[in-house]
Amino acid sequence: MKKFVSKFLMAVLAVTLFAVPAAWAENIKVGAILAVTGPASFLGGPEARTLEMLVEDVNSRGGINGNMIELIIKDSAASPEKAISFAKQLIEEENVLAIIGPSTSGETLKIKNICEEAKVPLLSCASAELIVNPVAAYVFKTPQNDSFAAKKIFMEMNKMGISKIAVLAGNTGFGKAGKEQLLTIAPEFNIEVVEAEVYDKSSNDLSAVVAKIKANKDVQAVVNWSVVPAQAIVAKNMRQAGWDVPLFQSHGFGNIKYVEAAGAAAEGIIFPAGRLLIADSLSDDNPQKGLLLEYKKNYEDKYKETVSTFGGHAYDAFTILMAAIAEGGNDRDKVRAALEGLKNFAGTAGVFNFSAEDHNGLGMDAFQMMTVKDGKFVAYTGK
Amino acid sequence: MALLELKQLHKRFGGLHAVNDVSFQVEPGQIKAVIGPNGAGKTTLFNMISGTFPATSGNVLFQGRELQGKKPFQVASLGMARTYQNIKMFSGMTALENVMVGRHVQSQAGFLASMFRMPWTWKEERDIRDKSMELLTLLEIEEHAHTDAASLAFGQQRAVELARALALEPSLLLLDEPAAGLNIYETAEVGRLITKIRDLGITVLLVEHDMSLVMDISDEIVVLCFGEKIAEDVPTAIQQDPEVIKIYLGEE
Amino acid sequence: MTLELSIQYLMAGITYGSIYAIVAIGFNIIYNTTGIINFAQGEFVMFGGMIAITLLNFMPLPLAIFLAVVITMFIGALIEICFIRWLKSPSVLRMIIITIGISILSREVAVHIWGESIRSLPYFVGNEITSIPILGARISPQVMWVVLVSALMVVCLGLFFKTTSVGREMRACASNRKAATLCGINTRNMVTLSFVLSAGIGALAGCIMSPITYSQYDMGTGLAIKGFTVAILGGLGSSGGAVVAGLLLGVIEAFSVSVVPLAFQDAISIAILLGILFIRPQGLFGSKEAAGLKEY
Amino acid sequence: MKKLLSILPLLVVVIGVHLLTSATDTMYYLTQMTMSAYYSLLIIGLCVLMGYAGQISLGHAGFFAIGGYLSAALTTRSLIPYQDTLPVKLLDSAGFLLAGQDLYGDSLLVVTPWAACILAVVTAALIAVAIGIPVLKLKGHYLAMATLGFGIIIYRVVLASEYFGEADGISEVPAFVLLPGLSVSGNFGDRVQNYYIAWGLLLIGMVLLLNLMDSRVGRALRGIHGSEEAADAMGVNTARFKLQTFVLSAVFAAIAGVFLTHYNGGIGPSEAGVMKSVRYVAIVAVGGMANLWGALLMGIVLNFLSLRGSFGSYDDAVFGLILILIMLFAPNGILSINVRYRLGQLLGRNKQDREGEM
Repeated sequence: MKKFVSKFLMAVLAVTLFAVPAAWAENIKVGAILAVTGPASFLGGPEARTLEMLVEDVNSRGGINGNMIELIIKDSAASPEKAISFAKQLIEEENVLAIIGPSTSGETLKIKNICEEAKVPLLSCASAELIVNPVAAYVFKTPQNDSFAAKKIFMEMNKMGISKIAVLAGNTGFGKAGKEQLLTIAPEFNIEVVEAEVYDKSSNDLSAVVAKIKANKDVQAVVNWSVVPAQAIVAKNMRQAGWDVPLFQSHGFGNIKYVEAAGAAAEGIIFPAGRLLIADSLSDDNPQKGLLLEYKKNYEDKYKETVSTFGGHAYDAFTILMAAIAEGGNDRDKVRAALEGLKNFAGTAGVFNFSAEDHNGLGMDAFQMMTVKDGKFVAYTGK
Repeated sequence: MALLELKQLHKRFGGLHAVNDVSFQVEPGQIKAVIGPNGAGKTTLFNMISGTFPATSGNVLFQGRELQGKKPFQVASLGMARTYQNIKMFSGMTALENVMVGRHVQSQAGFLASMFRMPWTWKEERDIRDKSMELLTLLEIEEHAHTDAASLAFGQQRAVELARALALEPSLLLLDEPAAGLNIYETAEVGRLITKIRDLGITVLLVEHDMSLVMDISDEIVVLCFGEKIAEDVPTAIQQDPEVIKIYLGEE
Repeated sequence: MTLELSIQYLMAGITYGSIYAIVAIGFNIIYNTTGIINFAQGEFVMFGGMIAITLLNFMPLPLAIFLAVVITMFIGALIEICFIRWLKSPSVLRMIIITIGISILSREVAVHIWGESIRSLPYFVGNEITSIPILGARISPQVMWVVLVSALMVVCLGLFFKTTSVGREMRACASNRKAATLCGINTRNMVTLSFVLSAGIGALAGCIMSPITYSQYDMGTGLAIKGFTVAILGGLGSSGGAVVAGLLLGVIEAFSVSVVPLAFQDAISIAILLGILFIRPQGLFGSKEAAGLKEY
Repeated sequence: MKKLLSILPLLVVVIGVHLLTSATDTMYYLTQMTMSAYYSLLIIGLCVLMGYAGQISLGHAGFFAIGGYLSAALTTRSLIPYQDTLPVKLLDSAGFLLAGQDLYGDSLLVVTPWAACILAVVTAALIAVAIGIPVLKLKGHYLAMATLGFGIIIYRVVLASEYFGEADGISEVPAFVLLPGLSVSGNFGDRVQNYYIAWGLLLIGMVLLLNLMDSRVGRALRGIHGSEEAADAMGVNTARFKLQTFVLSAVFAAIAGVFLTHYNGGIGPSEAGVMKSVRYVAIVAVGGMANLWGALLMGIVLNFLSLRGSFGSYDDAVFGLILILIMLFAPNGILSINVRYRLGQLLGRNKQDREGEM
């Protein structure tokens, strides 16, 4: 009997001990819709892992202003219909403060209106400019604008004296948006797109299409705009065909696995990307350097895989949201206002400066031209 | 005019002449039987008449109309019904429903009319049900009307199949070995049924193995051997025919 | 079109074509002994590649490939024994759905073991940029490996089925299962064997193609669809048909790039295949009877 | 009439779910119930094709996509550049066009949702006829491959066409005003009416199909499934009936596509994917093939769970497992598991009287 009483008392004590802090602080629910599985899992996977790591980290440090963050990740498998269902679920059922994701443009565009109607801030990890142009009050995105990447590439081409190019793109939302930007912006830089092809996201050999564009003797350089693994195949097939025109890639190349996959063929690829990939070699006064190194170290220690810019988009979305929560608390409208007012916020993709007109907040300087040397990303410094 | 007329009907499978220039006629109101040893080409003959597969050459005239090139469902809608040696029940349907399918050509309701239950289909549906029930009663299996057809006894399935064929209101009924697998009592019963059907004014052409049945009920008999017609006559004459005896009893 | 370009297209076509043909032959082996289409065939290819890549950390390439093939064969046997063997006369649709289920599960198992990222075996000879010039076109040596190993596989399978007693017993099963049982052949073991065999050739294909196409947990579905298409086009059960149809599909795909945008490649090639199927419903080399026999 | 009565309990359940969720403040469940209802509409149509007419189709997501994509494109893509072409003029004179504004405030000329819906469904039906005539001559695996091929072609076309938005699909699809005050849209305020629109449509579909099955046509179809040769000999034009059923199921799929697209406010290529088609076929099989109620039940349950993300990243794995388990242990579908019989067996009684039913 005595034993029972003492056990009972200990149980009561334990419950009260745990319950008290919970009663003081309020949990803040944040939703995330990510393509953890399915055809865009190479985006959603690192994104989900990044978020899990960050939430753990924030909560272990006592949360934001004493409020614990409760993260609910929904795996949409890159299907818009699931994303729609999950968005409604998160908003109404879970009553989340904000939603991070989705991973792809198609999904984001589908739930844009839902978040707008429900007045729930959405921080997309997809890059299409349509997401923030026209600006919707509650919709933000963290990846850099495709048009800036395209301009960076074209500026580099102008320097190199290239005027006729071929464009290859993967058939994903990322590829589609990039191809459109390339085609629209090219004339501004006096560049002519003489060949344009779209390949399947699960292509496993592109030697035929490479042969086709190679046969066009006008082509002076190739731009491959894609986020899928198949982009490594383009590099290989070009080099195997003995074709050594410059190959430009998009910021979707920012994953060392693609370099490994392309092996020797990756050498010399030129592409714009956020500075995460070359964090080590940044100068110490760079505002991004500290967080980049920290993210890279934490992620690589925890998951035993190399960090990619994709996970970085989720990192930015999360840290930006946390900053806004620190200011606005658990209130959707205040958080939204705080997001819009965020200035000089260093993230993995660049330094964000949001405003009422700009819900991406990144400028051209977010990109750095890079290249691959000895299987590693290094800053590109011209020939 | 003959109800059914076969003219030089011929079927070749590769090098095998399964049916070799067979000609005969079936008069209205007759029970006519086709007999012959295994592999004589009886079922092949049936399949050509009912349109299951085309003849290599020759013609089939039904009520004066050319059947060559017509599909089975077209032949059926002209008023020719058939049964199978290995009963082909519609599994998963009750006996009554099986017979109701037989009313297909006698009714009209299409997809839309059926889906929306147009008022005019109500009467049609009732008629189909009543007529089918009548037939089951005629064949004395009405108590099994609502049983899954595939679970009925063999003899009962035969009766359902027969009722289904009759539901078509055919002018010619083709029966492929109606007594196959039945004992002598059931066989006699089938014989009685066939005569009953003839008395309803339906011409019957049957293929059969069972000699006693054929001799009992047929008005005329055609004998096939290795695809060729070797005799055609009334039963009593066939019984006397030396060539037929030779085939069936072997040479003495 | 220049000769150089034509050869480049042709070689690209032959590369895809050989892979399709091998997957289709995997389908055929199982189809012949069981009458079912194993939609998990693509997963055998995936397992082959993935396992070899993992093993490569511990042993030299040839041994890794050999072991990967053996392990995948074991997986094939396991699948047959767990899911197929004890079913009594299952309907074709039931089997199709079970194999689709197996395919989905295998993919899920793979993603939890290996993650979603792409991996690949190293090039057997040279590296990513090595190429051999052929009449002005340039071909990766790995392409030669794919084509040669595929051809070798077809020849070996032919010999296996024609000359060995096990092979002959499997063919007996294929032509008439009941009769084979009556002749004392253990048809159940033959079915298991057919799974083992097709898992093995799938895995080998997965290894030789890995340097070119990479290996990823979800590569199986696409391959299964292409392989199935090719098996049907060639006429189910006909290995010769599979080879011809596979090469045909590969070459059509490669050359179609020159006339239609690449994005429409699959739509065009499949439309052509459907067109052929409408004219010859039994496939290029299938018999009419076989096409009608197996119904749902 | 009897069949109409059999649908009544379902109607009670539908209303009950609404009342229950509203009483427990869990109305958000209605969102996924609505979406599942549309998918189930496709599934019961496919059930008739597969279970009753015995024809497999691995391309039904294609018809769903034709409905959804055409309706979405027609109601969002501006026709102003083609204003002077004959078809647009015809549409205009028929009163099928609507002026509006796009995201950026530019003026827009689009087709009204009603007209778009009709155009989309009619197109799906015509494509079904054109595809069905050659395809339905094939049998078994050959038929499976041909329908699969059709599905792939549709998927590739929507993924490669700028008109259909390539990988992004089509967003900003407007609400479909059925009647004044009654519209198909995903707005939070319209949730209850959309729940009833979806389930109303599904109930109507169910009644129509149950009617069909218990009619001259239905018996002929079941006959074809039982023995095609015998049905043929009974005067059933098997080829025509198969084709008509194919078209019917395509129309069901297209209608589901149109409505769900307006409800979701958009559609993406994943709706046209091969895995979707496979999923539909599998759900029909799990429901018991020739069992409309089984198909309906599994359609609702599996889609509901999947759309709610109940299994997280294991969605596909759980689905695969369900497929295998049901096909291994209850090949005649989930409803064939005779619960009372099994219970009786466990309790060791009424063994005799139930044996016959199995």
